Amino acid sequence: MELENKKLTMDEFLKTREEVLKTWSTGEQVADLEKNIEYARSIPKSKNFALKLKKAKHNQITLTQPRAGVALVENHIGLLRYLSEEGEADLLPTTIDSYTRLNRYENCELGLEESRRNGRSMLNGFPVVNHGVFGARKVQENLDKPVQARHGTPDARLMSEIIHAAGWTSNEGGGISYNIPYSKDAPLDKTIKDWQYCDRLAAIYEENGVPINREPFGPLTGTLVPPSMSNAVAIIEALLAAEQGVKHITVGYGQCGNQLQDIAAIKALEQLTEYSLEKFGYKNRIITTVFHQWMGGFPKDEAKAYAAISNASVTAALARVTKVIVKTPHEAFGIPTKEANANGLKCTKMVLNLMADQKSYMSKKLKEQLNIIKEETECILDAVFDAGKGDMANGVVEAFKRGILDIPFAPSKHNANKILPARDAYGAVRYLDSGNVPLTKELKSYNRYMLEKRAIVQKRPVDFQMTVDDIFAISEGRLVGKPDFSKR
Amino acid sequence: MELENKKLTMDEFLKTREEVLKTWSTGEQVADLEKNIEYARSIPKSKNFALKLKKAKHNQITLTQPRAGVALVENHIGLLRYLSEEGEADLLPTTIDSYTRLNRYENCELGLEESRRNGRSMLNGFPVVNHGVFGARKVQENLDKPVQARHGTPDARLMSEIIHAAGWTSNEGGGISYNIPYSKDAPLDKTIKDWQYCDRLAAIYEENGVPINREPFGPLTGTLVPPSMSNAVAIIEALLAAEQGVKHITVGYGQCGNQLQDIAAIKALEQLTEYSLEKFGYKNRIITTVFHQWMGGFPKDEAKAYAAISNASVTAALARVTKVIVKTPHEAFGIPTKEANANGLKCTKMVLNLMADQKSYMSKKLKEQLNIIKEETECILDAVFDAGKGDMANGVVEAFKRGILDIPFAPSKHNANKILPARDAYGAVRYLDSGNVPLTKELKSYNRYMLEKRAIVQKRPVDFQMTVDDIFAISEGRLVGKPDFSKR
Amino acid sequence: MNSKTIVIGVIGADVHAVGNKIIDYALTQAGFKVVNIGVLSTQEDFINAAIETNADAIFVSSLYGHGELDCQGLREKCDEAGLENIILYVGGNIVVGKQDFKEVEERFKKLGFNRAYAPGVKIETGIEDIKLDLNIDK
Amino acid sequence: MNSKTIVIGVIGADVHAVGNKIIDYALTQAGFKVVNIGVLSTQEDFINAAIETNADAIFVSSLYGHGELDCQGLREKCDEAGLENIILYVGGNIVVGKQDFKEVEERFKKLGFNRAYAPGVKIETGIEDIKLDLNIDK
Ligand code: B12
Ligand code: B12
Repeated sequence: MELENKKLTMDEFLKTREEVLKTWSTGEQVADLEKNIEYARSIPKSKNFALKLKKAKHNQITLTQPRAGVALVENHIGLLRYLSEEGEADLLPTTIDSYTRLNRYENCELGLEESRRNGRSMLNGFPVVNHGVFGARKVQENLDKPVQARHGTPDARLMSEIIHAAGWTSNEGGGISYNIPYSKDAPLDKTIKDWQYCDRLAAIYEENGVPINREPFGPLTGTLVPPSMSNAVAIIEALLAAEQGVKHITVGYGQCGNQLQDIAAIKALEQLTEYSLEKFGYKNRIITTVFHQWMGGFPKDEAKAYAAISNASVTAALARVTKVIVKTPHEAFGIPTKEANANGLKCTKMVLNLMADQKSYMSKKLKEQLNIIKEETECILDAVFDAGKGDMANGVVEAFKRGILDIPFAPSKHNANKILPARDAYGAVRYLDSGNVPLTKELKSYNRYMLEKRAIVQKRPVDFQMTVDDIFAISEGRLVGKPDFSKR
Repeated sequence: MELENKKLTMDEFLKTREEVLKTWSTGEQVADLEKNIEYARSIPKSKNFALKLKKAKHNQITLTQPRAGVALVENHIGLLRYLSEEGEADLLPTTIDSYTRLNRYENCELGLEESRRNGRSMLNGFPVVNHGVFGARKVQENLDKPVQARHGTPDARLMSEIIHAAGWTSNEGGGISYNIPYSKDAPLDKTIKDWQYCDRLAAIYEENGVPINREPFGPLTGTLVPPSMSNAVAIIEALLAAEQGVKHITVGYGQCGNQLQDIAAIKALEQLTEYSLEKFGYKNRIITTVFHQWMGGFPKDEAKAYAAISNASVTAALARVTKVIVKTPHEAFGIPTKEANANGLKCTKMVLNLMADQKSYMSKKLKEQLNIIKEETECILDAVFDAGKGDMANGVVEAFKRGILDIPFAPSKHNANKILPARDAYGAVRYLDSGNVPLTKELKSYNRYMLEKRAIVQKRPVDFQMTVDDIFAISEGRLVGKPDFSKR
Repeated sequence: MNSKTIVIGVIGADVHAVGNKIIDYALTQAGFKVVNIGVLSTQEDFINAAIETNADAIFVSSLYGHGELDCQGLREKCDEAGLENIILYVGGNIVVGKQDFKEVEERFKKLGFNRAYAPGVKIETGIEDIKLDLNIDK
Repeated sequence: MNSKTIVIGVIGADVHAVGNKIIDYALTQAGFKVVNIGVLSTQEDFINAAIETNADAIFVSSLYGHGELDCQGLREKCDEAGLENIILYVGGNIVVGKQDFKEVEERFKKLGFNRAYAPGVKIETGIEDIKLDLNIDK
């Protein structure tokens, strides 16, 4: 497949489009792109995701957003209304079900039938492609806050067509972040190309007066991803989106757990994204940030889950991110009830309000962590760019082959799986083994040094067992894994 | 009444003691001081409050402690067991009922009868004096963690005799902190003298091999008390206790809500306490710290209450206090169920664990706040000392008369009620009106300046309405009051 | 000024002073004559203050959990003291623990209170009610 | 090495890979021969792997909520494929939402699973059980 980091021409785009719309029956409903845009333009500005984020950034406010999606349109609207009103959510999601994510629309059809028969959702999300643009429009029409699609779809082209045509003004995902953590064998060049399409589509709306927000999925596998690795991916996806003409980009980061490292990571992410966009000549982009509350295994006890939720919210507030994706006290068990979901939101909002007029102040330690993350990220970004011989898109494909980009615990066979992460004595995530990630010698020894310190404190060797223990740490009620956590 | 900050002689002590033990029938059970101490010495070290705090300080660990107390011995033991096991509390309390606090033991007798009849507690705490030393011993004997008496008793002499004789190795309170916020007209010279007795008693145990911890009640009215004012009181009570020979002192502070100010306040408190004890020649004291989670009006929604609890716990962890007094999700309503109480504990413990290996780092802003609080506190301390012509005890009495010490919203008629506190734009508590508190001109203008900044942001005058709005702020889900909070 | 007098205070062995000060401030702002007997007040303190000042209403606060015990018999004592028509309100955290407020309200109405308020109710609600009950126009 | 073979994998459209990697590591550590078919595996993938490697047990993981749908008929297909005596375990977050686990367990036992595990159960529990079920001494 021929891949290039270059804005798709209208011809290319339209040619692909024809194919895309044929992949499911609801495609033809959105055949008229101009009409779609016209409809989207008719949605009041107050429901525009991009504009709401921009305003929040300007006012230094942190917004809340839940995850939520059920099979049937009416129930989905009811759920989102509840989260908006009772949960005081600022931004609304539509979590898409797992079949749709794999373009298995026939399975959805069955799931929908079963859901109708049983009167409750038999799907783990909202099958937006099956509902088509009219179902999707009903959703945004019946809600007074902006709606975003949140999914994990390697090929989200048809979905993107439908959601934007329905006036949903934000789309989560990217060619890397919705492939490597979400797929076993989707080829990277294909997912990057497919997401170029989604980006270009968003940009076409933007160019025609409908601001659209795009959000690379920051946390990836949500499990001990070193900040520089997830930041590198987020920045690359921002660059790829910018090339297609996307203006509103929200770069994301999943809480690692050490407050200082998390704040440093968010600052680093914001600064390096802006710097890189400038550097590559993408002007006037509106960069906002999203912080994901702890994305790994959650504690089962609800009081402890609230602790994890609030602790993350304090970090979000201190780091002054633009929005927070909220977990719920049911996280360890399963898809939350609407009440549990609202409780997570209210808890988060309360912390954000309590901390609204506060922020973190620069200290020597913060500066140090900020620099480490930036240096590591730049090592990675430069190597990716080089690997692509100056083309970021090809660079990504090559970088995954060589293990320059390497995401811990990813299911994808295109992932090298060579790096090993572990926490240092303070809970910050470090490279235990940096595999083929091209860190400088200094950075490698820094990572090693920090882990040796933990080894001494915990009287244990620096090895994979550290990683294993760390995976269970938070659900066991600690941040740094103890030698016996995986055995309990 | 003749008052002096001087260690009571054994004669004085014993003379008073005779009177004290006569004030209720259970007094005679503890007549033999030596036997009492002998019994206390027999309690395993692992149940010693003072030693557990000392160890925690050494290991830089933060301990949790709930509030809890019910009328009947068996039920009380059951409750504390539950909080110890299910709630993972590190230190146990016994909250004493309000009648006992006012030495109205006859009322307790009725309350006990009613409680027995109804099978549930009709008192808001454990009437330890009525239960006498044998009841109190049962409590500590049946629990494997140290127990402390927590009350609010202007004259706690008989209570102190009973609890220490029962092997309870910590006593909260002080001549100021258990008078001004807890009483309408108890004379200050009397409560100071009565607490000299309690301190001397603790020291006698200490001198005879039973370490006893004493804890001045830091938060006072729990409502917008400027950190320098509560710190001044805590330090004075530490000095008064030290003079009587007390070795283990836990100085306390109630969360104000601005994280930076709170961390600065705790650091200032710890540093100034140690400095002052040194200065006045009290050597080898073990100073630990206690942080009270938000002591003012709480949010009613439980998810939001969890937010307030966790947010406070993050501050506690970052400030590395020795222990945290824990609130519950029922706080706004009433005395919590044991489940709600355990939930508050678990939530707190989880946050402390997540933050266990982390701390706050010095920044320019933190240094600034630390200095402001220290300077203000020293202004107050010096003036109190001068007012007493070099005697701290007399200084306190005189200082309250003149309004040098002045506690917002205190019920006591001995309190000048001249100062007005309010939050600045960042939520830090400042002196809106410093009344007769002898701050330097610079400090006064700093306080004023910070409030003017808020006035500009909120487009309102600097006046009492700010204070009123701030009182409702947290229960309304904000830190800094908005112009309409008191009206909702 | 609307020339109506209200006695306020916190009943029993209760020292919670913050709400009391806020109520004082708010009722005064609203034009009432406020007689504040403060915390740690007995039933007799309330009644004496009401007689002395010829008050139209008594606002009892109870926060600390003994409210139900402390309030028993207040209406009867008022009647005996010749305050047959005085309006009695109670508010704060008037019972122990988190209870269904409908039932709590019933219990306090049986004790002779005209109105009872749930935890954390804004004093403004009380002000609206008392204006109604005393026929004061807005 | 105890010479027993276990097929592990994540069933259906489910990509949760972390637990799968941990299970691989832990079973290997415990001396089993592990055949890991990874995430996004169909019932057929499990069965084929079990036949090819002459496996003693299959550990199905399902995290994403569609577990109940994805597991229907697996036992029957095993029987048809001649794997009549193979041991079937299932674990993860095997149903949608927070449900009473006793009932959930019942449902999966009816589907023919020998054992079913509640959310977040440690793999060590599964290892103890399989040693029991396969008569492996500790
Ligand atoms: C990390 C995570 C993700 C990552 C996964 C990255 C990756 N590729 O691995 C990402 C972000 C990509 C993700 C995506 C989604 N997720 Co997810 N995710 C989680 C989370 C937070 C942790 C999972 C984890 O790694 N745990 C740590 C490992 C070590 O534990 P484990 O997987 O539970 O496995 C252990 C035990 O369960 C046991 N075990 C497991 N299987 C078996 C089998 C046997 C036989 C035995 C004996 C034991 C056993 O042993 C394992 C090792 O100790 C959980 C919630 C939680 N648990 O806190 C949700 C959760 C599993 N996800 C959920 C959902 C819904 C999704 C999404 C559909 C939607 C979404 N929210 O975006 C997508 C699904 C994508 C897909 N097609 O599968 C739900 C499932 C709902 C339900 N069952 O009702 C959960 C429970 C969250 C929730 N409460 O809503 N997720
Ligand atoms: C601050 C506080 C304290 C401070 C009080 C300082 C002082 N002297 O004022 C201190 C630390 C000293 C304290 C001590 C105690 N407290 Co306390 N305290 C609180 C707290 C956190 C806030 C109270 C407050 O100031 N609220 C803000 C003000 C503005 O609101 P308010 O008082 O509720 O009043 C408003 C409304 O209720 C209403 N209102 C009030 N009265 C009336 C009357 C009428 C007619 C109307 C219309 C309206 C009305 O209008 C007011 C103004 O808006 C509450 C819990 C909470 N609410 O979050 C517990 C609480 C009241 N305390 C409680 C208890 C048990 C105690 C102690 C016994 C034990 C202890 N925990 O140490 C001691 C009691 C001492 C004593 N003898 O009274 C319990 C009461 C339990 C119950 N009812 O079941 C509470 C509810 C906490 C809890 N959940 O356990 N406390």
